[in-house]
Amino acid sequence: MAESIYRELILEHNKNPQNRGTLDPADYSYQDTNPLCGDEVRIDVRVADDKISEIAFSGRGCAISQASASILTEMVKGQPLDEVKALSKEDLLDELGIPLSPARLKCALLSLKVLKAGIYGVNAAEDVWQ
Amino acid sequence: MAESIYRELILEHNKNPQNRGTLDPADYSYQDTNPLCGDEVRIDVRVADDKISEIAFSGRGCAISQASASILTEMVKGQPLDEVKALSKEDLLDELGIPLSPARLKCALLSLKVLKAGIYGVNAAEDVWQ
Amino acid sequence: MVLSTQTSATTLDGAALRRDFPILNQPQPEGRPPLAFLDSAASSQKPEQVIQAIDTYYRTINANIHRGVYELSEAATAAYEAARQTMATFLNARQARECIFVRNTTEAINLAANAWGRSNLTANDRIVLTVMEHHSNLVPWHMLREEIGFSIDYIPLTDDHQLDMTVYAQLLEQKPKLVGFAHVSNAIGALNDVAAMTRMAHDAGAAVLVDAAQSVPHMPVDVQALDVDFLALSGHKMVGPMGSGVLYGKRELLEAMPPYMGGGSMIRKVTLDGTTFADIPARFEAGTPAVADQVGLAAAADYLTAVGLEAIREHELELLDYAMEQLPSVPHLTMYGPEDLSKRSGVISFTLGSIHPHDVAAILDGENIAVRAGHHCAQPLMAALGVVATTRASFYMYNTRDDVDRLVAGLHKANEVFGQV
Amino acid sequence: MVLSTQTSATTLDGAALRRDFPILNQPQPEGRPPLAFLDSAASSQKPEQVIQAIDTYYRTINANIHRGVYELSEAATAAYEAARQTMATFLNARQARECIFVRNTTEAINLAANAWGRSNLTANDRIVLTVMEHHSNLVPWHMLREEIGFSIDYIPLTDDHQLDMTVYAQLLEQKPKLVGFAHVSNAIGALNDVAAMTRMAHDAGAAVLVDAAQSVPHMPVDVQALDVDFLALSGHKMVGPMGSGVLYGKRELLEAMPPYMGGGSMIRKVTLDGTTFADIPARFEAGTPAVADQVGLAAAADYLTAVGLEAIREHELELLDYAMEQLPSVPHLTMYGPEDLSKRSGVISFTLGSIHPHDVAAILDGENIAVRAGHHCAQPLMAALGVVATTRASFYMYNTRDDVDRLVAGLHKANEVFGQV
Ligand SMILES: Cc1ncc(COP(=O)(O)O)c(C=O)c1O
Ligand SMILES: Cc1ncc(COP(=O)(O)O)c(C=O)c1O
Repeated sequence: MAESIYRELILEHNKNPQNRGTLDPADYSYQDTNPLCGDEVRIDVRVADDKISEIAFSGRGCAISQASASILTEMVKGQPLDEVKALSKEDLLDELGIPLSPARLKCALLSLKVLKAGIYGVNAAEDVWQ
Repeated sequence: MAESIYRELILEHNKNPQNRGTLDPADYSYQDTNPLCGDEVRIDVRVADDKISEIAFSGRGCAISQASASILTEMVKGQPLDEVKALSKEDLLDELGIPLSPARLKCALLSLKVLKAGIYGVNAAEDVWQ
Repeated sequence: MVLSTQTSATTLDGAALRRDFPILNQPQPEGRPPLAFLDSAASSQKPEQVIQAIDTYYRTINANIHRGVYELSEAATAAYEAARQTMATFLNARQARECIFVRNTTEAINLAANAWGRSNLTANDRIVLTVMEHHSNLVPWHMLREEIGFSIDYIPLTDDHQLDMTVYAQLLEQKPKLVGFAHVSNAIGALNDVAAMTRMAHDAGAAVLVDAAQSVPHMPVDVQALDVDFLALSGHKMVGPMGSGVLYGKRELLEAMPPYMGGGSMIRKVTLDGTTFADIPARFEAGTPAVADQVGLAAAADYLTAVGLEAIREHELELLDYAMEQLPSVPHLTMYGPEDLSKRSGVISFTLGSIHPHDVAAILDGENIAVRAGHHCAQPLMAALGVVATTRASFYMYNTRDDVDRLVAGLHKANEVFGQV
Repeated sequence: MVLSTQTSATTLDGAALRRDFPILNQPQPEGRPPLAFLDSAASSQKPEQVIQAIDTYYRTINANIHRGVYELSEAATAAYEAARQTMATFLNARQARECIFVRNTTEAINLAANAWGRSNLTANDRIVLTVMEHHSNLVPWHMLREEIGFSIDYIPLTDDHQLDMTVYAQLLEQKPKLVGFAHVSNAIGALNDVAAMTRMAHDAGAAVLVDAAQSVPHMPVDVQALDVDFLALSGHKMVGPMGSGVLYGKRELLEAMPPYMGGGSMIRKVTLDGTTFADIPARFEAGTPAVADQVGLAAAADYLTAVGLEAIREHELELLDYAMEQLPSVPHLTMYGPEDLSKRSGVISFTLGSIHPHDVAAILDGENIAVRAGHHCAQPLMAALGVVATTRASFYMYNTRDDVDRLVAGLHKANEVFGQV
């Protein structure tokens, strides 16, 4: 079971992450940690015309958390902020397309939590992780 | 079982305790409590010629603790202090002549602990209760 | 003696429930009657379902929780967090994280006193407690007072052994920061009106901590309906394992509190220079928790829910009513606690003439009737009642009228042995 | 790689012992290999004997302890105090009352830090800890330092991942009041020389607290021979129940300490004005203890004694030696901890090239090999080693060479999945 979570897409994004780096200055920047396993993700966002014009992530952690951050930044780049707000955890998980246990779910969703907390505040991000 | 601990002797001493009261002044006075059940016994002793010339106990508690105090004071009145030091818990328990569970043992031996602690100090009384 | 709750429709069969509890069905030595267990207020017995839950945990899903990537650890974590959700639902907490797992009521109150108290109380503050508290809701505050120096006022008893609401209202005028009291007194069974007392406290700006050790096992308790800020309970009194328990706290309060114990799981980051702390509930659960016990506690809550807490309450009131009819036949008996049975739980505290309470209990033990004797960890209450100790019989779902009959007969016997006529 | 202990005469058959542990013999889903449990350093599995001890307790002798006059309560009290005596004998403590029952190592250290620390440390004092401590021997001291303001020095690592004794000697010149350190590091398995470090500390006038969570389960530990002042252990790591543990303390020290938690059992007398406290061990055991768990802990100690702690140590060293032979065949593997195996316990911490430790553990889980990944509650140690996390495999009596072989194969597979050649 555990093995099947390392499908091509994940391994590929883990190896060649998209949008890796930082933006300075950025309109929104947020960083958080998965206290259970120490994964760290930071996301920087620049906004133009109410859209995400540029996005970058940095951090370190397991393949799931880093590939998820890479995939998420690809999903939202160029998208209107409104749609980012509406983005659900299922949307991200569908994109990842792998079966995840509760512990690994938190790895996978850390990037979404960070993105939402950065743009809409910590409370808005709470449902991502509960 | 529990019933048989209320033999005549215990009930009699409980009803008509010997040497009940206090001595003021006394050569030795000590009081202690059984923290598990709250029984209290105080013993006052006067010494003459290295013997216990007078002894009195006071306090409150279950029939076992009070009857035991009454019986103990009878046992040691007039005895040389040396012999009191040598008095073992078995000596007192033999005199009581009843089967006791560990919890009730502490009730029965409280008076001996108090007597020894009063005359020889707390450390000397420790073995009575361990 | 008025029974305010309707009892004719009791849906609970004590004798049948008794079969779920292995210890109550142990074979006895030749000639010894079955166990009449009348000491559930000290600790309840455990049904097969709870014993099995612990057993199954160790045989099939045991591992350390959190941070484990492998199957067993995930399963253990899930079981532990499911137990938390079960307890939240059982108490009607808004969120699972409002339930902190602790060893017992005592630890729950120490946690609240230290974490909330240290960050909210100063030397000029007051808190209100009551004279009927168990030592576990007195000593932690005494110890904290030694350090911080605040003042404690105590709500006294009325002649009917209830809390004096007039004095309570006066004490609230002094603007205490906290009011702490037992939902039910373990020593005399007095049942306090938590909702009303909490409303008064909140109106005066005080937070409320309720010691629910004696209520949660015996009646429905809804933390939102009662609106209490903190509530403490012990698993072992509610047919759950020893070593299990909950401190419920409103989320905002818990989130504002510093931790109590330090160690693994409760941290966000540790360096040699210092520590930052995790969110609730982890912040208050340092180290490896008693997972099996808390899983057993959830099984206990499920058991109580299945039996029905309303039904348990009715059953106990029915036994209490019956006991109140029968006990007056015993000469020299003095009972403590409110006369009005709707203001009581199934706890009867008494003295028997000049026979010491321990001797009464020992004679009852001779008849295989288990009761407790002593100060019941409520010495200030004993002082207020003018006694050193009492004998206490307490009921639970598995008790029957037969247990009451045997108690009554045992007390007659005690009078007889001591020649008290 | 030198193995200092003679291993040819290992008297212990891991595969046979494994049969005592129900969870290790659970049927697996079709096609899944048996469980290779290599995470005992986090929490050990429980033998039938321990599971039965808990079960029997609840079925036959459960009641609240102390102050009960009836048979069950006396039996429960006797079982609890017998468990204390068993633990005292197991650790070779002089007296049973030197063993305080706690939930786990974390609570033991918090108790010592608070009760001893608050009454012995002032802002001008120093204590010595080490960089290899588990968070549970760091955070309680950090929290106390916030309040009191003393200084903490840390013994650093040598290049061989042992404690630097030269620096230790220098730190002792500053006359610290206490030295606290792990007997065995949970994260890298380093085994510290407790007797020598204690002698040095005592010569400098410092008290010694040893975190024995990782040693007591795996090797003989004699508190008198080591002469430590305090020693902390967790039941759940030594085949005992979760929720059980011991703080050992020398009697004179414990007797001079104020209580930690307040409540029932730990008092001598309570009035509304204040509280006086009971003697040890009761003074430190407020409230209803986890009787079943501590009784289960005694069963665990008996089990370990029957198997033999010397034999367990030898068995683990033998596995360690074998693993050290096999593991170097895995490309990209970096191991942490002392090279000298006599300075280690059966714990192997490693990283695998650029694969994150969690991913390594997840791939091993796919092969039904349970290991732990992360910072192992030792973030300062991770920082000292220059890593964020490691994967850790740890051995116990029930592990075999086959488990090692599977670990090695699993690591090859991880390299393969991640295309790391
Ligand atoms: C060395 C060490 N100390 C302390 C602890 C904490 O033990 P517990 O979580 O049982 O309190 C552990 C276990 O994780 C440990 O390995
Ligand atoms: C009202 C009340 N509060 C607190 C306690 C303490 O509970 P525990 O010993 O489980 O901590 C008890 C039980 O003895 C109790 O009856």
